[in-house]
Amino acid sequence: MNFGLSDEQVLLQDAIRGFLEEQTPLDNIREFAADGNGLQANIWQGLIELGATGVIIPEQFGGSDLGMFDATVIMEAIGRTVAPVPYISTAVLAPIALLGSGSDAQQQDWLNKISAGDVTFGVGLTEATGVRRDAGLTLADGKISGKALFVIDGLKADQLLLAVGTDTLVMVNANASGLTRNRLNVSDKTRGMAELLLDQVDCELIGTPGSATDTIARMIDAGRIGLAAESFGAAEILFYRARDYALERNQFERPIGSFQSIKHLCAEMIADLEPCRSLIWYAAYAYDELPEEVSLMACHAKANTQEIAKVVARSATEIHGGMGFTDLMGLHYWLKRIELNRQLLGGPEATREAAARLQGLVA
Amino acid sequence: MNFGLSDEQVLLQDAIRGFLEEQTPLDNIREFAADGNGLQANIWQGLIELGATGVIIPEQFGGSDLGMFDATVIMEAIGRTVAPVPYISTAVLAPIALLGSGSDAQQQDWLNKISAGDVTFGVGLTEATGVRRDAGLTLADGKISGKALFVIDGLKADQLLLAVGTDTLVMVNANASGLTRNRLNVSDKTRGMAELLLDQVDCELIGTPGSATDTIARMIDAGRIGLAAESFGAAEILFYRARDYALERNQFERPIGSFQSIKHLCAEMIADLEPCRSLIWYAAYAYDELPEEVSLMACHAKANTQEIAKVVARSATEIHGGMGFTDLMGLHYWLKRIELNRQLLGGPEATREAAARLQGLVA
Amino acid sequence: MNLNFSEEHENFRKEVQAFLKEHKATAPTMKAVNGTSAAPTPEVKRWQKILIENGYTARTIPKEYGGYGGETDLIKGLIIQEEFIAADVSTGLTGQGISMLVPTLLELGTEEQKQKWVGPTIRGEVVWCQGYSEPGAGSDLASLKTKAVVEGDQFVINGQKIWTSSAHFSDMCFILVRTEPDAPKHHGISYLLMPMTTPGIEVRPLVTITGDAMFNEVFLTDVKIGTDQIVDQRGKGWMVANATLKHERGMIGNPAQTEANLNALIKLMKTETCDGICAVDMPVFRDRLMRLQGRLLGLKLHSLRLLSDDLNGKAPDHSGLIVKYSTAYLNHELYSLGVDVMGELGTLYDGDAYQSELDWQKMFLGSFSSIIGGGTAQIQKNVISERGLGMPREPRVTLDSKGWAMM
Amino acid sequence: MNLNFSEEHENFRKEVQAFLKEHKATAPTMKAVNGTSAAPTPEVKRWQKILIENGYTARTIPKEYGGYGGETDLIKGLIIQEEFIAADVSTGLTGQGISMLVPTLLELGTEEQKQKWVGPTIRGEVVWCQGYSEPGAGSDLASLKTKAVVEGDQFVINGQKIWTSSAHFSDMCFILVRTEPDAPKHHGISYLLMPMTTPGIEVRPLVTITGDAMFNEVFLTDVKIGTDQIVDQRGKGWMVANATLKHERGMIGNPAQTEANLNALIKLMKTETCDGICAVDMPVFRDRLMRLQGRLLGLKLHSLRLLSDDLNGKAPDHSGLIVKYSTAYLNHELYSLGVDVMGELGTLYDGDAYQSELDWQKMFLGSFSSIIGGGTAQIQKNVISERGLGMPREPRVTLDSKGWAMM
Repeated sequence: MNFGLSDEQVLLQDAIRGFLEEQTPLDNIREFAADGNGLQANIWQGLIELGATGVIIPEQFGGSDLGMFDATVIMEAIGRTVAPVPYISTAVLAPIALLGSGSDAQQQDWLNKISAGDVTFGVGLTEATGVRRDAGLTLADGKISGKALFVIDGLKADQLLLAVGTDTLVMVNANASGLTRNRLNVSDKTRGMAELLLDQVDCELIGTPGSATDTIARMIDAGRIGLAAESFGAAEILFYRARDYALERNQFERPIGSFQSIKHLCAEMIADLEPCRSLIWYAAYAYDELPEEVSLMACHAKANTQEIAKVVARSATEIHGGMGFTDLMGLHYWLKRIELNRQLLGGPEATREAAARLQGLVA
Repeated sequence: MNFGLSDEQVLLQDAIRGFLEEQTPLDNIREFAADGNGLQANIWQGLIELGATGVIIPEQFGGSDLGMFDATVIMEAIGRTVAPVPYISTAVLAPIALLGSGSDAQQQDWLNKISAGDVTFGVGLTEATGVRRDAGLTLADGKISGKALFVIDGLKADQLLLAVGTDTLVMVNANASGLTRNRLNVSDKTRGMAELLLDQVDCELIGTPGSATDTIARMIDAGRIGLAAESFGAAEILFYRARDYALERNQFERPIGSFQSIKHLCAEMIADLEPCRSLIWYAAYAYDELPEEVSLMACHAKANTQEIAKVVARSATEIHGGMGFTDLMGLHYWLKRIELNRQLLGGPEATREAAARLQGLVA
Repeated sequence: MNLNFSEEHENFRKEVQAFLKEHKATAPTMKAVNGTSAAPTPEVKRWQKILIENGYTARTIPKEYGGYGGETDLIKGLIIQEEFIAADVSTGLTGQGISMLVPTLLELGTEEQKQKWVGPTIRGEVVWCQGYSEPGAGSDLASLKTKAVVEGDQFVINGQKIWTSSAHFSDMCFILVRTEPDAPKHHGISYLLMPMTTPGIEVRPLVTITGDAMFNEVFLTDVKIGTDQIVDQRGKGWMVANATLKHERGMIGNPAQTEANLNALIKLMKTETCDGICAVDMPVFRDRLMRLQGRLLGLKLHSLRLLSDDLNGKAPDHSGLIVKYSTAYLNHELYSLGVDVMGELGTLYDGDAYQSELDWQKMFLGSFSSIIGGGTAQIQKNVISERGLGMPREPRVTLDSKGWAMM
Repeated sequence: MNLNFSEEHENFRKEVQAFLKEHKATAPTMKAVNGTSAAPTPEVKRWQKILIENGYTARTIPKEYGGYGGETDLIKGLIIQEEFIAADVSTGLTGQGISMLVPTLLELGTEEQKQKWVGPTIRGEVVWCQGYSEPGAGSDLASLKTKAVVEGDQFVINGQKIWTSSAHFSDMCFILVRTEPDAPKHHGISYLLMPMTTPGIEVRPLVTITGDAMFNEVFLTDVKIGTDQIVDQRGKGWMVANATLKHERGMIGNPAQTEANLNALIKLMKTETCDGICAVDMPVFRDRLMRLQGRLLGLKLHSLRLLSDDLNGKAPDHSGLIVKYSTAYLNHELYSLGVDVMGELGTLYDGDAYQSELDWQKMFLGSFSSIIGGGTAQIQKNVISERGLGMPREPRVTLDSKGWAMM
């Protein structure tokens, strides 16, 4: 029995973390945020070269067929570095969509491109996890119209995968006629979120209309696990930065980390945070091995991690004192990533309610 | 302007607190709890002699016609000493019922008796604030049948005031034929809570059937304010006992109150608790002077105070270490009073929902 | 309990209402007056002058120094606040010069200093910034290292300040510097008045979590000012600054503002939907809202009690010390709920088309500054427990590398 | 990630299941085995003997001392726990003698002590209580004052112990006493084995918040025991006790029990109503339930990871130190929710007719003992931050009357 990473997964983790850390000194993150596109070509290219885009894609389509657990290891590393890459959308959600509902030709075509790093995807699932304002899509005569809000990584993606209602998936080319793509000004500027306005836009169906309910549910499960992993990675970095700062920073002739208030705050943070690691790992493992458990675990992994990561981010900021909320320290990039992830694919209240529903506790 | 007690109210507070403190050394409280009736004759008699039972009763019925604010001062003192007296039921809820819906004869008869201390009341309002299990009363042909649960101070009371549904009030004599009165084994043994089983019991209507909706609402408002005041008094005692203990108790060659963890816990407790005083005072003042504000204030005073008092009670227990949950220290009598009050006339969730409803926020 | 005002005060309220009715139309906006990004415009200065003349700001500052010269009357102060907020009209400038320097000078300045600075400051003609915190001196402000050496009749100042809001458009800075390096740390500090135009001052904006530069860093290299530009004596600056900090405390924690935010939140929750369901119709959000309302009401009424206690001459206790701490977290949670009920839309800010009327994301991010600024929660809790509850001071110890106390 | 068991372990599981199938009917109830109010009955001792013979308890204790003599196998231990819990059958006695004294003797006792005490203790023939805490020595256990003076070949013990659960029916007590009053406090303590029948011992029940006397005070007046009744040497008792405390840590925080409680809570919420509405249909309660479930799952899987790390020889870090702290509060909140969903009925306890299947009020009240016992939250957080996170130790300072450190 081994609850945790295999030796190979440790190597993968080291490789991905090492590469991303090298690419993301604070000055670079500042540049990425100023750019605001959520897609840094050199980092993305590096991940492709490390094989990261193919981990859940079968070998026949150029992937390494490892599984969601490996993808989760990668997403945690992305959270640790707030790396601006469309990983969750392109390398996790799109392959799940294609493997779940795509035709043989679509799988052949797009999965190979994803493995090879020849395409990026934006994914719009808010139709299935919570419709806001006047968002909503309609499909008629093979054309799609309406508005898609909060398309993840959609700002610069080549292809856009969209849920129509909760049962239909379509793919739209980013250059399609009738498509307007607008930047959404989220406070986390390391992810390119988009609003899409569609007026009779050509689209490609992924599966037949009405047939993608299960696939969309799988995408939501995987997305929740991935967002939780990202937020966990970000929160863990914030925690250790705060602990380290507390040991370095002197006030009143002693390190502030020697004050019991700071020590105990750190103890509370790690006591809450550490179990999230196991919960996320298990949820990812369940995705790969225990399909009957995954949805519940994904809900709890996301809700629990997001609640805790939010408090950890606040506490880490507080331990840094005033410096904590300056751009000089840059903690806010991690905090904002956590805040954005909190809301994507269902906030904590919504995911807890989904967890209750899965257990038959909602009348 | 004076937000607080008048000079006369300070005198009243001193007199009631002084008397109750004298009567309730810990050894006495242990005896009262072993007895478990919630009515200690000598304490009750002392309160009567201090005029406490008549504070909201007009002078024409032997009262002093002071108001709810004064009654709240008394209930806070009762909470500070966990005194086993049927004050809230006899001196607050029963007069409100009689003044609101009683006939002239009923007012003349019972209010004079209450002022003079010649009668005690138990009050059952759970019909109007939340029906549990098979509780429920029916009124037919002037006889009352069914089950009343959680009749406050009902165990030893002479008269029982019961809400039938949310719009009718009846009074039953404790010795009436067909009435069975059972002790409810609540963990707070300083209050005599009763279950009543009624089989065709003679009753006296307070007002006509269906006419007491407003009166019952006023009783609930007053009850919530009074319970909040009691819990505030209990929590304030627990807080100061914990602070004082922390200054006395040495571990590691220093008072535990010099450790930042204990200091900060005390700071958090008082920061949360202190505003409750003003909220309760204002709610009581609103009862007397601002009828359009009272219900909302009563809900918030109870919900907010009960949530905070619960945490204060837990923290005070923790600061005392193991001794905190022994009968040697006796903190648990105050904690249990807080826990019981939390549930009476609507727990925090229910009272917050009631607050929302009052503002038109519930669809 | 008596929450009624006297006839004098009710009359005063009518006066204020009449004033507002007459002048509301010509008053500058709240944002124009209280924005922190530029010096007061002529229009704002004109408004400030009217307010002083009518005693609605600088009310208790003596006439001889340019104020209204009224007596201290907390109730009138309250009435002014209430009526101006109700009318959505600004009660005038609130910068650090007016709120902190002026009371300090009135208490400890020379007659010449009062004459020179009070009037122009309250009229908005001279804008001040505060030079207290340093990168290495935050919670432990007395450990500040910026030093001033006397050369002839000048102080020569070298060092760095941080969190200097409004430094980029201030005329003057009241600054703490170390003038007696050999004295114990609290006794080696002086309080100086430094023109921001003095050569050697470099102001760099300090970008924060909100993306805005509300604060600055100020670098000081051989900055020379006259030795007469000192308040009180050399080495007494810590005492002078504490007089100033005392004045600052009243500035923080405004329940009226929090109440306005709560009302905005209720409005938001009545309109914002998810899957067609209004936020206010989601019981879990509604319960969070009611929790916040309960806490707000507690703090609001607590503040009213504090005012009443002050009026009635009650000795202050812990009650006043809890307000900043509690208010900061309450606001933070209130903004968090605003973001949560908007879901993904709640992460949008700074003019995005999908925002609601208020920028909840930016208010949420900005609230870190209130939680930490003016003393972290840890410092606040020390103050509450030590000064308010009579618990022991934090021991001053030196630790070795393993964290053991060196005795 | 590999959560599968080896074939050997899957076979072992089948063995356990077969054992349980055969013996379940004759096993004593959980309460009979693990109740803390009386010494083991003959029936319980019979069951304990069967369990030892089959290696389901005392598994790794050498045969020569009366144990099963198996090798350490955490997975088999886990399988035993899982299967016995699933079958609702007790895994045997768990008193402080078995969980704390026996491992300590095996590590530090003489051959004679092991021969004399281990076998009878694990068979339930000798029941032990723990004599550590004193009224003045709780968090700071090393400040204990109960003293033992050597007179001839006897220790003469005087003092008082507290929190001595099972003292009223124990045969023996392992007790910490101060034997070297002039040594530094951690170096003056000895660990003795004291028969509870010795003259001079008075046991008084200590009533707690639940109304039960789960604990005792033990008063010791001129209690005389042989000088050979010592484990390890004089003055080494602190080290011996820490070896024991190390064994205690594994006892606290059982996610399987918490999970059983959560399942009971779900069942309760499906049946308990207010105004005819089920608790589970009240969204605010449901949300609280789901929060607790999320935290429980985290802790449960965290515990599984700890087991796996232990199996795979990973060096322990902070991860193991958080379990007691987190579990205690989680249980407390879980019981609180149980009380809240029952409303007024939730305040009833101890056999009241309106209670639900479980006594939520009593579990809630009893949970204070888990929060505080074995180290308050403050002590736990010190341990997590110091040992787990490498943060500085609490400085040892002496304060004067104003709370200033005496340096």
